[in-house]
Amino acid sequence: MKFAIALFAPPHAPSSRRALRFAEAVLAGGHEINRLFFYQDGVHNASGSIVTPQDELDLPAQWRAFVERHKLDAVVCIAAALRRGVLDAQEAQRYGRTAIAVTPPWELSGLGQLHEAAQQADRLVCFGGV
Amino acid sequence: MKFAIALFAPPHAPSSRRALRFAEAVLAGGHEINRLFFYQDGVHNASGSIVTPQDELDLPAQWRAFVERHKLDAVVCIAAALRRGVLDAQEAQRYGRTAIAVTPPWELSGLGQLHEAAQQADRLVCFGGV
Amino acid sequence: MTTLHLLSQSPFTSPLDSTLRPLGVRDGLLLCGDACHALQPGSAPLEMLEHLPASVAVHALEEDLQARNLAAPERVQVVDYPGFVELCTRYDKVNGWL
Amino acid sequence: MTTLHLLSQSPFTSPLDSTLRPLGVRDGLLLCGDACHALQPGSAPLEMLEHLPASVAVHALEEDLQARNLAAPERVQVVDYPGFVELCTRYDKVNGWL
Amino acid sequence: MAKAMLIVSRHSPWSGLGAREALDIALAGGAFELPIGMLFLDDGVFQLLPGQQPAAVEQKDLAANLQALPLFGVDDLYVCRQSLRLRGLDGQPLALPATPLEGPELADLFDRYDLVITL
Amino acid sequence: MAKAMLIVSRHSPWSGLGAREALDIALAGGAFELPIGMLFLDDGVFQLLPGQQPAAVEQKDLAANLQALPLFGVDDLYVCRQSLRLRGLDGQPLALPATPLEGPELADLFDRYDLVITL
Repeated sequence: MKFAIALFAPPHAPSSRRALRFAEAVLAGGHEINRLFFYQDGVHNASGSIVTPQDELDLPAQWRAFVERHKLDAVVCIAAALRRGVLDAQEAQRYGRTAIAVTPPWELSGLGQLHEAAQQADRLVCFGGV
Repeated sequence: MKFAIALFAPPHAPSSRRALRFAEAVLAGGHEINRLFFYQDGVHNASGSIVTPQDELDLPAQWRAFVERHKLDAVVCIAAALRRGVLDAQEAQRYGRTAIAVTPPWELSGLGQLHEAAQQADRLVCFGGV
Repeated sequence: MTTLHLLSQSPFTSPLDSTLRPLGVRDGLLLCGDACHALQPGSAPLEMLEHLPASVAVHALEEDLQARNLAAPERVQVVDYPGFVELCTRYDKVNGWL
Repeated sequence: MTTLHLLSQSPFTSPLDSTLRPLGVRDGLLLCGDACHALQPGSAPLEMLEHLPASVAVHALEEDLQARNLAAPERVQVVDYPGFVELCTRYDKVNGWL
Repeated sequence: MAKAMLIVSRHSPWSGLGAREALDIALAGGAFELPIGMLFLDDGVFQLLPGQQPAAVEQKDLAANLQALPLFGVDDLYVCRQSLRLRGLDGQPLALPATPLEGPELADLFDRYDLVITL
Repeated sequence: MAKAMLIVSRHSPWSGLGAREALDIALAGGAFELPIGMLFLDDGVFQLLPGQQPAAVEQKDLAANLQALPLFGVDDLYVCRQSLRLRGLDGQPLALPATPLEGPELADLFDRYDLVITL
């Protein structure tokens, strides 16, 4: 089956780790992930700026490794990311900010990408809250 | 009276604006603010990376203007800020990150600053939640 | 040491009872944000507030009532930000329920 | 179109009733995170779960039970992540209650 | 044929970005001419009240965006009647023509949609 | 004389950073030899349960930090009995010697402190 996975919670919420372990199990089970979509506070999972204490799980790093290893389509909602200060090079330049937190393979894009993924997948699974 | 004001919520939570309007009223009423302390998701209020839509209230910009105008002592909890990717130049360098979101007059420091402010103030007022 | 308790969460998502439990008879309450919805006539939270001892002063932040098109019942005193600051000086300490 | 409902909030801070209201008789429930505390013996949430129609399958995520030192009552099926994925394929859609 | 998505909006218009970010999903779906329904549940029902003055708390008017829903082809609006009742709002006029649903009707509503997002 | 601070911890150890960040305020206060009390309220009472296995969800052990409280001079630990009762936990053994308090005793507790922080 084809899964679209959406994440709405920040890295320190347990649902971020749950979404990642679920996504891993989807691929391990022989299924496909057509897109990851990070919305609301979930956009922080794509941030390269987060510094996790050494003895704790580094979710943004684990997400990045997962996306790179499996060459996944990984989209961060651009409107949600701007409001939360999670910018890529292009948006930082556009708005005159210096801090670049999002780099490829993450891509900033619009909510149309969430709908497209949901339409094309067999299942949409959203993670959020705690 | 001397007020210590702590903020635990992100800019998009109404309590951030409430804290700012309260702080303004404290000074307008002839009182003093001995320190602002941003903790938990409140650290995002000190971020220079947040891009607010033009027709909405830009809380991080308003906080900065307020702190600069009144030359306030404004502290961001360093541990909370690191976990949330809100770094100043020194921490960015220490952890090999490029994105600098916090610049003076904001200062990253420890929880001791919250206790010190609370001990020395006549009132500690904490804002958070929604 | 009296306490001014700030409430900002909706009483429908974050039930009032555990925040009212530690309330002392000389304490005060200030409703702001979605906590103002506790003043909705005919709702259970309003009934809880009306059962507080008469010695507990209940206040609400004016702008939050206006935004929500809510009216304050008789026992509730409406304050603006200067009034909010003044309330903080009147009680020995302030507790913000997040 | 059956639905698998994911619950992760504590039933004590985020009451269960509004999440159980839209539950259809052929729907399923997966408790994860703090929602697993609904399985605490002697609590009101467990009673609510036990009153669900027998046709509603109730599951709980194994790691969250382990972390909390909780046991699953008889009607609750314990799943790991592969089981979680399999559940998603078994229902027509998945609804995550945030 | 496009799948129909139900968006369940549970947040008050005053509690941060939740209500707006749920609405944005609906408007984006409408812009792509997808079949979208919206259910206002729990504190989400506060979004439907008339006479709000967001300017009093320096906030943008969410009501304007809500009014845009039909223009984007999002006509299927529902509200949980029990949520209204608990808030003392049952029978009050609403700013949008949302159909009030009781418990079993909510289950039927979920049943009719291919996709659900709850925010 | 230093003011005494009551820290009210309302979050489950599993719901994100709330429990840890409340505890960090207590430990920082203890390190500065300030008089600190902690009240576990609502889902905060879950922090006191024995037999937890945070490794099962790849989480650091909060219990270790809680055990450090007395070492930092934080001995005044309280738990809301009604919160325990609602969770079916009243009378269960706790991992820390926290004094259970009923409603009116909670008001007395607040009364005794100069400062309160609720997280």
